[in-house]
Order: sequence, then C-alpha cells, then structure tokens
Amino acid sequence: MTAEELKNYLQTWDDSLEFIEEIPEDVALFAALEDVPSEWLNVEVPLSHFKGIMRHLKADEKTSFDYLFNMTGMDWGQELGVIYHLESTRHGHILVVRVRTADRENPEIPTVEDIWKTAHLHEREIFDLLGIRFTGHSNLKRIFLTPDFQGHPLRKDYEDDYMILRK
Amino acid sequence: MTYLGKILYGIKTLWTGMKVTGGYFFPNITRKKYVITRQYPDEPAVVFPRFKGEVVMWHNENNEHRCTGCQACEIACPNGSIEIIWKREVDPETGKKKKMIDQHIYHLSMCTMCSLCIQACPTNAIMWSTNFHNATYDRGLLTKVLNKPGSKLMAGVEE
Amino acid sequence: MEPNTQILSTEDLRSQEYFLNMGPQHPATHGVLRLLLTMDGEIVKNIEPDLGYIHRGIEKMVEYDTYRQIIHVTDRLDYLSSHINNEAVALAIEKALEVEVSDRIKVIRTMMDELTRIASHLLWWGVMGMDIGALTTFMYAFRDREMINEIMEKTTGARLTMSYNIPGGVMFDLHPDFVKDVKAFIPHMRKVLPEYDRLLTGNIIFQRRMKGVGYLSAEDAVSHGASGPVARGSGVRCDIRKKAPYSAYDRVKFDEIIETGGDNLARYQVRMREMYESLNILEQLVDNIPEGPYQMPMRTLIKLPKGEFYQRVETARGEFGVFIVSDGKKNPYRVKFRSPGLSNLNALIQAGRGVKLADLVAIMSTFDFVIPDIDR
Amino acid sequence: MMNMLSINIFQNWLEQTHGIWYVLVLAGIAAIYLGFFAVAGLMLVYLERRVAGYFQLRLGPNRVGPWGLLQTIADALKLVSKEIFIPKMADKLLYKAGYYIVIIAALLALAVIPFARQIQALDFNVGLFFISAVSSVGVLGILIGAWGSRNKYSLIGAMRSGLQMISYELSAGFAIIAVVLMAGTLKMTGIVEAQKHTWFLFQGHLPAIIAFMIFLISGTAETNRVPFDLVEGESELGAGFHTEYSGMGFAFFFLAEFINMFIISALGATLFLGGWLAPFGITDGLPAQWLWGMIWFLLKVFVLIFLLMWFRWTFPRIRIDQLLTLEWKYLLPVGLVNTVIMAWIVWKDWLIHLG
Repeated sequence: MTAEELKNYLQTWDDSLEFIEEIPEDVALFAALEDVPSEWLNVEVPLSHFKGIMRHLKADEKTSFDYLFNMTGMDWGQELGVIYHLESTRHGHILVVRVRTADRENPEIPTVEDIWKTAHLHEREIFDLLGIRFTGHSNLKRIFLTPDFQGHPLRKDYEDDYMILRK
Repeated sequence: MTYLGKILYGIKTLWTGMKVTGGYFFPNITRKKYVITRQYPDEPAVVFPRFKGEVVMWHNENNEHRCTGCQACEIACPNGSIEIIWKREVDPETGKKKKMIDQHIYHLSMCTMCSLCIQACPTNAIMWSTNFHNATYDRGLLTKVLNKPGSKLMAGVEE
Repeated sequence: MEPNTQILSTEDLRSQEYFLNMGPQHPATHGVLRLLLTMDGEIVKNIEPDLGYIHRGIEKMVEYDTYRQIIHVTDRLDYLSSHINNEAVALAIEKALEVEVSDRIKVIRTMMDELTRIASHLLWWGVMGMDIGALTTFMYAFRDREMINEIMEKTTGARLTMSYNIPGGVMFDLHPDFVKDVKAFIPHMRKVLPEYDRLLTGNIIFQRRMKGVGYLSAEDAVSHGASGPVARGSGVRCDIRKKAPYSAYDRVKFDEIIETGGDNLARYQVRMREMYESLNILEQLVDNIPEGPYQMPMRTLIKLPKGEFYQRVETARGEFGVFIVSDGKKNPYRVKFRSPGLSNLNALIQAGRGVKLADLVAIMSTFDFVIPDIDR
Repeated sequence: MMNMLSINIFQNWLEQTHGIWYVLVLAGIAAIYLGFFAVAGLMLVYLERRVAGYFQLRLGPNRVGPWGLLQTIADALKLVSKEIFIPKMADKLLYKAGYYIVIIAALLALAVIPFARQIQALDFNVGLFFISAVSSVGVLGILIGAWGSRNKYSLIGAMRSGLQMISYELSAGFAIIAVVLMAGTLKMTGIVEAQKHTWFLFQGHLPAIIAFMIFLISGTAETNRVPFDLVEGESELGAGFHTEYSGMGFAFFFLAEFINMFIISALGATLFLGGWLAPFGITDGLPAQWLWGMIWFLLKVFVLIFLLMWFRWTFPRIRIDQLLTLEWKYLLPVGLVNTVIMAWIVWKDWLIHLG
C-alpha cells in the first residue's frame, strides 16, 4: 500500500476496533503528522492504547507489519518517546509510529517485545540511554553502561563533567 | 548413500582440499612462487601518493607557506586536532597591522584522517603527506607545529 | 539403608548447569563481545549478551558535530563496510537538502560499495575458516582482499576507514588506475572463488559442521529484526538494494541471493554467492563510468531543514539505517544509527540456543558480527 | 628422610648388581636422549612453522639465525624467562603435576622406538604394548592439570581430551593388531626385521592400507592435532587445557605435543614403512649401517610428520559428537572387520612377498 492508502485504511480502524470505545472523544487514534516531511506515513498513537494498536498493526492482514527495523528513543525536550519504524515484508509498505510520554521522572511505555522480538535489545538500549521504562519487558537492565551508572546520557538535560566543551 | 560410499566420498572431499593447499605448498618450497610476504624493512613499503599519513604544511624553498590563519581547518576538524595560535604583527611592506599565524598546531594523536581540514582550506596550505613512520615513545611528540620556524606567508596568497 | 528403587530418568542424570563467560576476551567473538552462557556440559542452554565494552556514545557525540563531521564517525561503526555507512549519511543529507548528485558520483559510490562488500565478505570467509579450525583460509582470503585494499588506497588514501563520501559527492576523483585495477581484480576473483569452494565448502568436515546447525526460521528472522545475509539465508527477501534502490543500484542487473536452508550453510552460501553478484555489478559498471563532476556544489556549513530523514542502505552485514532528526540548526537534534549487528545479535540468541559450544562459535561466525557496530 | 633412604637402597642395588660405571653410562645415555629430544622437539616446532608458512603463502620464521633456525630456541629462552604464574584458586599440586606427567609420558614412549639396528634404548618383547600403555598416561596429566587450574575452559578441554583418548586408543589398537598379526611379535625390532623384504604397508596390501589410514587418523586424534584439536580448540576454548599455564609449564605441554607427534609418526614408520630399512635395500652394502638406518628412519618419520602437518593446515576442526561418530560408527567397525580380514589373509598366507 502507498502511504496515502495506508492512511485511509488506518482511519477506518477508528470504528472497527473493539478497544475503541475507551478512547475519549478528543483523542484521535492515529494523528497523522503532516508536518514531518518523509516518504513514509508518520502517525502518532496515544500512549493509553499504544499496545493494542501495535498488536493490531502486526495482526491485521491488510497491514501485517512484521518487521520492526528501527526503534529510536527520543527526547523532545519536554517529552520522551519512541519512534518505531515498521515494515511489512509481505506488502512492502512502511509506517512510522511514534508514542510519547510527558513524564520525565518515571517515563513508562508498554513493551513491544512480545510482538516483535527484536525489541528486546533495542528497548534495553533505549532504557539505558534515555531512561524510558518498558513495562512488561522480560529483562530490563542496562545494556551498554555499567549497572551503577548514574543518569541517562542521551537525554538533552544530561550533563557530564568530562564532556569536552566545544568552541 | 551407502556406508562405504560415505567413507569414500569423505576421503575424496578431504583430498580435494589437500590438493589446494598442496598446490601452493610445493611450488613454495623451491621457488617461493606464491609467497606474498613483503619483508618490510628490507623491502620498501608500497605507499600510494594519496595515502593519508599525516597533515603537513607545504613550504617553498624560501621558507614560505600559504596559510593565512583563517582557521577554516580548525572549525572543520571534528576532533579538535588542529589549533591555530595567531598573532597581530606589522606587515613590513604595507606597515599595517595584520593577522598572521604564530603556530599551526596539529595533534596527530587525535586525528582520524577524515580530510575535512584539507577540503576546507581555501588556500591549499595544508596537504597530506604519505609518511607513516609516526610511532614514538612519547605521546607529546605527536603534537606537531606545522609551520616551520621563521616561515612567513607567501606573497599573493591572500588575493 | 533402603535401596533406592526409584527408576532414574535421563533428566535425573543431567549435570549441574553452570555459567561460562564467553568474552570479552575470546578469540571467536572477534572483539569485545561478551556472552554469558548457561551451559549444561557442552550444550548452550541460554545466551545473554553483555555489551558496551566498546560503546563510544557515537549517537551523543554526533549531536555536537556538524553534518560534514558526522560522516567520518560512521567509519568506526562497522569498519568493514565503512564506505557504505558513509554513503548512508551522505544520502540522508542529500535527501534532506533535495540535492540530486551526478551519475558519476552514483556509479563511483556503487562500485566502491561492491568492492567494500567483497572485501568484507572475504575477511568474513577467512575468519570463519579460522573459527572452525581451518587456519589457512585466513591467509588466502587476505591475499585477495589486499587487491581491494590497494584499489581503495589508491583512490581514497586509506585502506579501511576511508571517509570517502562527503555530502554531495565523494572526496576525490577516481584514481586513473581504478578501471584497470578493477578489471584485473574481477577475473582474479572469479578464479579464486571456486578454489575457496574446493578448499572449504566441499570439505566433508565443514559440511557436517554447517548443515542443519543454528537454524533460524523465516518468521523468527523477521521478528528478530535480522537482516542481510542472516535473513536471506532464512529465505527472507530483505535486500535494500532491491527494495529501495539507492545510488546506481536501479540501473544494474543483479540477483538477490536467497537461500532457504536457514542454517549455517545457507548463510555461508548467501555470502559466497553474493561475492559473485558483486562481481557482476562491478563488471556492468566498470566500463561505463559516466563523465561528470565528482562533487556537487554544496555550502560549507550545511543546515538541514526541520524534519526527520531516514536512509536505509545494505551493508555487508545487513540493513544499516541513518535516522536524522533535525531542528534546522547546523547540528542534528538526534541521530540514530540502525546497526545490523544489534538486531542480528537478537537473532543469535534464538539460533544459538541448545547447540554445542563449538557450534555456537560457528553460528557466530556465520552471523558475522562486528562489535563496534553492535555497541556504537 | 624416607625418600633419601629409598633412593639409597635403589642406588645400592644398582651398584651391587651392575657396578657404578654401568649406572653412570645409563645416566649419560638418558641425558643424551633427553637432550636430543628437547632439540628435536624445538626443531619440529620450527619445521611446523615453516611448513605452515609455505602452506599459507608466507615465509615462516626467517630472521633468527640462518634460515630462522634459531627462532624456536629464542622462543624457548623467552618462555624460560617468563614469570611462572599460578592462578590464585588453583590446586597447586595438581596444577604442577599436570605438565610433568604429560612430558614424562611422552618421553617414556620414546624408549622403545628403534632408530636403527642396535640404536634403541630398550628392546623388550612387548615394546608395542608398552607404547600404547604409556601414551595413554599422558591424558591423565592433561586431565589433572586442567582440573587443577580451575578454569571452566580448561576443564571442557580436558573432558574432551579424555573422551577422545579413550575412544581413539581402540581403533589405533586395532590398526596395530593388524600389523602384529603379520609380524607375529610385539617386539619392535622383530616387527622391523619381519619387513626385511616387503614393508607391511605393501605386504598386507588392502587391509594393511586401511589399517594404515586408520592408524593415521587415530594417531592425529591422539596427538590432538587438527582436525581433532578440540582439546585446545583455540577459537572455542582459548587454549583449552593449558589456558592457565605460562612459561615452562606451557612449554612442557607444547613440547610434549610435538614429541607425541614424533612418536606417532615414528610408530607409523616402524609398523608400516619398514622402520630403518632402506627401500629395496639400496644402501645395504654401504659402511656405517647404523647411520644409514637412522637416515632412512628419520626420512620416513618426516614424511609422516609432513602428512600430519598437511592435515593440520587444510582441515577445519571436527565437533565433539562427530568425533565420537567417526570413531564408533566408522573407524571401529572398519578396524574390526579389517582385523578379521587380515587374520584370514595371514592364515591363508595371501601376503605379498617381494624378493
């Protein structure tokens, strides 16, 4: 499917999914991000229904996103979040899903490890570098840094005494 | 495959492999035909002209260089390997005060050979040298001053 | 004392499980990968990777670099496909700035890609032989890899970390000898590849070590995010060169190598056959390198427009991706390097469960890890 | 005190029965023997590296001394000067006993190898039996050395070694039995003399050739060389059983490995290739027969050693279960059948006698 078709198809989900009634009126299931110039469809999903939507994105025959080829942990200054790049090896289309949380102290996002196994190490990496806790992850430990490391270096407010200042 | 067939097949494949290594070994004993070793200090190393060994500054026979001290290389460098210390001096010809380089310092130990400084240089003052004999016992020796002592800017570069 | 009349099952005869630390200093991990193995005798029960021994924080580091300065850092990710990594960043920047590069640049990049791929696969072949005990393969592979290295050195001035790509082109023009050298290299390579097969591939010990070992099904490969020869060995079509052609890959004819075995031998064969395909690509391009500029005019200080840019390329190890989030300044806001290694490592945990220790070494070598690529 | 006493008793007994000079001469011969094999071991290491170099398109050692001949001596000097390191948690007694057992077992087996007519330390009637008994002691040293060094990799290597040794002794034994059937004796000189006219390899035609191949394979396995080097398996186990050894401890293991290779090749040359006998008797009438004998013997040994090296630099390593499959499903049944055929042939006297 092309990005346009994908967008139209995803919008039909709004009234076909069983978990849809839990959504308040003012929250869109998929907020298509028009302002991001990209060759792929960018959508944002609410954190509250994130897991169900992700599971459905893989399970649905029409979309069948089975290949999570990139997971990027993001720090947007105020909010933390994750960008998922999904591809369907069957249909060949690509969807960029993002989810964000405003809680900087204890950010929590449901894990997708049980949907795409590749998320196992990627989520550990994001936890390590950005401090986002993935609830339900089987072994959420620091992966690159030592267990006693303080802070999460990829956050924008992280400060390191040893960092070389640039002119 | 039968029991005996398996054994014979195995021996055949093993012999095929041995023929390859043997085919290199026997000519090597007598004539060293396939030996690819380059015995470095005895035989000179092959270095191609574009080899990125270290950054040097070109000087002509009058001890003049082309560096105006514009610091483009310093800004371009991703690792901070280049530091330029410049001074204001009176130009003897025009009598005006002018920005000149005092020392063009190059930390070879931090250089990743990315060529960005050489791309950035507007006057082609610095270039790659193919010298690779850079090993020292003292890390301090890897910090080099590229402009030779007493050198000055070549005339006509700034135009 | 009562005699023990209980009948023992084989489960009762199991020995105690123990931990084995494989790495960070282990000859088969090719670097500082550390695997914590739960072993039962010789059998690997569970693998837990412990990473970060060469984590340099490159993603943080490049947030302070300008876009031109990012490129040379990517050499140090997967150093065996350094040119392809460079190209990914350059392509992402060009995509963001909507710069169309000349045909010459595209062809140069493609040829260098394929040379890099062959060099990487050659190194893999040599080291793989060493991993399973055939020490001679290493020297044979390096003899042939040396020819590529010299071609690279002549043109780019470096043998491994070339930093040859820049946004909008390549650093230098091709060396005058380039065409001649590549033309000499292709027939040589076509001659030695069958020799490799005779030495190692056909060998019965090798076949026994490879066949049916380290099975990874197609679903598992996709789910674990495996890419490159690892996924193609399981029958997944995942070649970015076919899926989303970049540079000059849309104008050359080549086959995507697919093996359906899913075991070590399939992954091995994918790489061996890929070398032939790379030679095909080189052969098609070497005679018609178009004339044109080798650098497009670009501003010295590149500022990307606000937005998110993703570029995928196919390195020797799999899918490499560069994800640049720009806020319009001269430095990127966030850069993510999607490395093939980390996802493939995920698949290793699946494939390496329940095999013998010696098999784990063989599986790791067919997965072809480069540790800086995993750690970044 | 007790030790001193027992040594004295032994010494007294020797002196009373044979006289002091006999003891001194024996000791001198032993010293020459040991010195010769230390040097021979070093030269074998040099040879291995040279051969490996030529196989791998390299030159091998060529800087120290003429043609690099002194390279391994220099390496040995380096090893001697290294710190002897004992891991903190190691069982010190076993750790140290390991390499002595290995090297002593290797050197003991040398005693019965006939280099030429009359040039042999011991020639007694069960020489072959002695070799196969002594060479299986070496694995004990590997096992306790690895156990003593308290390293999991060492232990895995040692366990593999035990498994390998127990299995391959069998098929090596059957290969030897095939020869014994032809020779009718276990005495080493007797075996060589029985090949006066035709080497056993040709005398026993097909079954002898099969026995020779089985012997080579199991010999390679017993010396722990590629493709059977699972015990060391440097890409799997680091260095296997001698991971924790440094300096001379490591050197002893290393030397023992090469001496074992020499023994297996010497055994192969004696059993199948006619030992010190010249092919077709071409040097029979010449003076200094003992010298010619040694030359022919060593030549045959080096051919076999070269064959082992050729295997090593060509083949990948086998896996532990495949190792056992090869032994129990292929070598052992083939060896058994082969022995029966050989017995049949000897009984019917279908051997080939040239000349």
